[in-house]
Amino acid sequence: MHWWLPLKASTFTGPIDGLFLAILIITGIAFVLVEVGLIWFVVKYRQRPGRKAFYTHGNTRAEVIWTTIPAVTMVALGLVSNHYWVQIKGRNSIPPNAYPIGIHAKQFEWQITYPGADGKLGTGDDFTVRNQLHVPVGRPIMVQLSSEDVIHSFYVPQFRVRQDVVPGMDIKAWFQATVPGTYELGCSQLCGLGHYRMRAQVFVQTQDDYDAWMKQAAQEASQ
Amino acid sequence: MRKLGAMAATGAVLALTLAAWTRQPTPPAQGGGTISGKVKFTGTKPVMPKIDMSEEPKCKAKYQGVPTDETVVVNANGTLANVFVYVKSGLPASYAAPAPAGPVTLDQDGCRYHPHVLGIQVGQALAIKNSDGILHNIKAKAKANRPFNISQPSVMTSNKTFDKPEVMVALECNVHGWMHAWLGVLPHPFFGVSGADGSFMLKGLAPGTYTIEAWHEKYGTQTATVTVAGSETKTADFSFAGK
Amino acid sequence: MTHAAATVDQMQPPYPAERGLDVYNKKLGMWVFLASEVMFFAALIGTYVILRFGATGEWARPGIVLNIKITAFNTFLLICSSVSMVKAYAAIQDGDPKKMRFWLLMTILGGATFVGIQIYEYVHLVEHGFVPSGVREGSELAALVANGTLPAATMGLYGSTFFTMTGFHGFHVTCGVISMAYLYFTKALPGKYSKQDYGGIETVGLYWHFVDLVWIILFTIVYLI
Amino acid sequence: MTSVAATAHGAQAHHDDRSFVRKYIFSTDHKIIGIQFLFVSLFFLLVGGLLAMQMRWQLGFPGKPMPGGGVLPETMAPGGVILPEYYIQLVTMHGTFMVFFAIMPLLVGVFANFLIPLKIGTHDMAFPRINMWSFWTFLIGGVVMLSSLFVPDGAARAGWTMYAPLSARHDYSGASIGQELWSVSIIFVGLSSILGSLNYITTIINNRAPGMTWFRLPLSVWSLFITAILGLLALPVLSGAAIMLLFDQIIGTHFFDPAAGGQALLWQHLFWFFGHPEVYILILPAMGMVSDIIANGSRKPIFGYHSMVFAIVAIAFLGWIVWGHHMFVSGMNPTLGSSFMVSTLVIAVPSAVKTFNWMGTMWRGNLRFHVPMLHAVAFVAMFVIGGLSGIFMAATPVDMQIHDTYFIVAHLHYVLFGGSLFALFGAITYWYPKMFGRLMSEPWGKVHFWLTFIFYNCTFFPMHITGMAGEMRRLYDPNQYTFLQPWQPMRVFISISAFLLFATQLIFFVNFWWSLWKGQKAPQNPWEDNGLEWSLPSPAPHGNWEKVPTVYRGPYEFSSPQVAEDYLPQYKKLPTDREPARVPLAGH
Repeated sequence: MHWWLPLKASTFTGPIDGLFLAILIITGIAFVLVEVGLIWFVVKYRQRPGRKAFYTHGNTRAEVIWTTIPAVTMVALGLVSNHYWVQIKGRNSIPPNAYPIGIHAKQFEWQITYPGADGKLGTGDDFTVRNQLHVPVGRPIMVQLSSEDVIHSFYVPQFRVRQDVVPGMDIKAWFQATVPGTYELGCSQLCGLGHYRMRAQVFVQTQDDYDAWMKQAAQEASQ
Repeated sequence: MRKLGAMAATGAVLALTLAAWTRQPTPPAQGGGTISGKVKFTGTKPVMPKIDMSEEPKCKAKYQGVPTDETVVVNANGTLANVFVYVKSGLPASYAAPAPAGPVTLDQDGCRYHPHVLGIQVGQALAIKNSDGILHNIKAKAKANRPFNISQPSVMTSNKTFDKPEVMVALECNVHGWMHAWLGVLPHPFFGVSGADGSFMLKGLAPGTYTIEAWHEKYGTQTATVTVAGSETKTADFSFAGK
Repeated sequence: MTHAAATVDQMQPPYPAERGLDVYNKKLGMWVFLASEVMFFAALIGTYVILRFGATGEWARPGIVLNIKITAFNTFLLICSSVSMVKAYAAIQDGDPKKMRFWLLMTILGGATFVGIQIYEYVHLVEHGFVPSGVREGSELAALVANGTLPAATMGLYGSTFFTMTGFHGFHVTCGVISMAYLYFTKALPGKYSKQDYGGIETVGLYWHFVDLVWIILFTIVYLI
Repeated sequence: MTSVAATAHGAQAHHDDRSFVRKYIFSTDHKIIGIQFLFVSLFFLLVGGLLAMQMRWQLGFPGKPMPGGGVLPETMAPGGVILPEYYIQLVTMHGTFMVFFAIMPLLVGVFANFLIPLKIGTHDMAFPRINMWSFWTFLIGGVVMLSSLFVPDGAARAGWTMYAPLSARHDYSGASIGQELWSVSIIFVGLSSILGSLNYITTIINNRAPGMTWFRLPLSVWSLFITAILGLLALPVLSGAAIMLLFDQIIGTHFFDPAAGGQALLWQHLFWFFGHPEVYILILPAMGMVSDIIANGSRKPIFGYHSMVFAIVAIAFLGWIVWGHHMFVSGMNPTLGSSFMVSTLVIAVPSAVKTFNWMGTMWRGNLRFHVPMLHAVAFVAMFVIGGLSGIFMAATPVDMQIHDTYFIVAHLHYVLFGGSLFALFGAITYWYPKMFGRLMSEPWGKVHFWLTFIFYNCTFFPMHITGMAGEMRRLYDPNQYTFLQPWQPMRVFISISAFLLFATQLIFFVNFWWSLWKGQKAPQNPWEDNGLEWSLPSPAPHGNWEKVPTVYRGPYEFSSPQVAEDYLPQYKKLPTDREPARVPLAGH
């Protein structure tokens, strides 16, 4: 059990985890302020006989302060978030050299199409494997997502990447894995009664291992 | 002749009722004519794709080699298995058969359906069994009947019945995309599926002229007309050509 | 006193209260209700706009499937019924219940005719093969789809949006006709409206003008563009 | 004229000779309608809770037969073991019942009806009969929704958000009639809400008592007014969407079916265009009532009344332009995501203002911890957690990781349970005497409060942690994923806490029923409050006042130096007060 965000295994983990931590600190301060304040008031100003409360309708300066501070913080947070958002999901965020992999989601499986030896999708040497996503490490991967039936969602927690797969739309997402290993790809959008079983293995391999695997898989697929 | 047929039919109905009443799962109308035959296969045998069951170790362990798809199963003697043969027309309009009491079992074992093609009577129970103990869902893409989509997360049996004749109802498991089965729902018991030797048999037919149809999931349908008199056995062979 | 209280109760709470608006409850309520109706039709029309302009294929040109002439007449009729509604309202404001009854009746007839023509149009369209799911197989329009006069890809959306939007408008017109007929027989005929009390006419009139306005928008975007 | 009509009304109040059916069943009295809403929606709250318990059983003890589950039919739970298709029905129906049939009617149906006329000083709603219809359409919707659990193939299976095309096509979901009944029921709920809203808005604008100016309205009325506007404008969009969904299911239209040219995201846009204002419908009235209770419990005027009002208005306004934050990873244009992120973050500001103002109200107060006050303080403490956790998912990059995980589940329950439900328990206890003439038991109320507070946090706080670890929502059995298997002990802990939480709620229900007959008789003003409703006997009579009171001041004049006691009702005339200028009646 890892009581934090999952293992960091892609280039997105830096900005996303950093932002998460930053928000946690900001909200943590607000949280402590409010909860400690509440407990303090509850104890200090509890009813005592013969005492009357302080009669006031407010204090404009205090209100201006506690309106401005959250407002400034939120706008700043928005700007910082947007900076990373554009890098991760923005229209032109996909690196031009990204390696394409086609992912077709259907109830309840992932059909993953590899570009074959030529590195391009839509050519004759493409082949499709069910529920197994192999990716080379350290290289931007562009997944082209399509759906057969309902909305699914492509989610690898260790990569911090999530993208809904919407029928009728061709959606591209990208990520770059940094740590070789085996992970799980899950569907995170309710897609029917087998939703919880819509799972695939993700294998992050070195380029050599990946190439070897692809050669073998392509051969098996062509049989 | 027609009168005779009607009488025979009435007799059959009576026998059927009796059989149902005594809860005999055996084919109801004993005696009568029989149509039997073989389904031959010509041409080149298509290569069926291999199924990668590595994500379901429980299923994979049930096979010695690598299991393949069951869309076309050609037997060793050059016949075609999994062909559904049934009486399409020729039964008197008044013909009615009560559903047998016993269920027809469809087993999910080793992430495959057993049998791959099966027939059932209207109103008869279909016992859908999960022997694998892993999640299967059973989606029946029925058109005339109520479609259903149920799941079985563990070893269990679910029962379903069909109200209307329908040839064929496609069954599939969406968790394991390769799992398909075909179900023929008929208002009478005169149907069969070609087995490991490619033969089928329709028993207990009253005298008359029948159109029988052979259905295969890939190669489509073929029909033949057979006239049966008395308790004779008539032969009707079919032949499907590989494409 | 009792009588006076009864008439006043129609429009006003029994006590003078500090008022936010110089509008009696019924009328204010209708305005508020119409705001909600605006959102309802906005959802339907918004859907139409998104589906039509977001569609990958071309959209069927209106003249092929729909009979624009008869609907143009229908539009004219509905506008006329709005005018007659104004006439009825003006008449009762002037304290002429007889004239008001006449114009109210004209409005009801106009609305009823509109619904009648719309039903005729629907029957006609369905006969030709235009249905909410698109084009019925084997129909006259299916042949037009087959020869490329109508775009096959978007006919389903065309049918969906057309019948939903015009159908719900027709439903609103029907409700309007029923409420006006109800007011006609329970209030106008027994002479319960007067120069001092015509809240019902004004309120139902508001609704009627709204329905009319929606139709003008629908006619423009569905039949003309 | 005034005096004569007043007598007429007085007669009605004292010699109430309406039949039982007119009085309690087909009543047009706003208080009876509010109480009808109360009984029905408390029932649905219990139903929603029961559904949640079954979900928690499956998550805590997957594949084990549920105690008492044997009564369920084979199609739901053979041998008491919940099936995946039943589980997603539970997910769907729990959300649907809680949002549309429990929280929303409890806040709006009950308290808008009961409080608005009493607090603004009028005899009834502007349109009592429409008000009655608002209740009956709601009840029809509820019965239809409940019945959908028992039709062949069971209830709807696409989550309470009903994402198309899973919801639009039966062959995708496996549900059939239940899916259609969901749409039908929602259309009824929409109608009910619209009828209610137009009544509340008209009543508040037009029927306020003399002297009840806009800025003398209690914050509960302000929030209910703004909520009514949100409901009025949001529900028709949902109704329109539900109608289109229903048409997709039964007459073969293709609005949401991409296989035939429709657009899947269209449903999400329509749903969330309704759905985000709906979120504020579910919290604003709670904020308003909590403001009333906190001022009362603190014996202090509310801190920054005007900024509280503006905060409500600001939240309601911003609520219309944030719906896209539910769709950051849906494939929506990422540039739109940026603008929705900014508007979403900005909406945290008015919420922060409200929180600080509540604290300001308690500051230097003389705090009385009656049961409603306990709930109100807990509301502030818990709403803060729910509000702050919302900032995580508002930041689009972080949302990539936590969207559709249990982090979201934790967030929404902190807002809806920790927020709305705590406020509701407080509000029900607070206005119970005015509804039924008796007080709810104070000791049992405190036991209920403390146990709820503890088990509630044990249930929902750990969900933040499993959500961070990546546990997705709506999974029948998360153990299918190896990285979620180590969290099973946590799921067991959450489930046990949830069972205890549910058991604790039974204390509330028993207290509620027991007090109806055996509770202590309530005095006219048990909480020593300033609102107009406390000028009436408990329970408030039919027609409310013989003559509506005149309002001389705002609703929060606690501990005013003008009087010896620490409260000064709005209707109490001091020698220095002048009669308010009467605006002449609107003429024709």
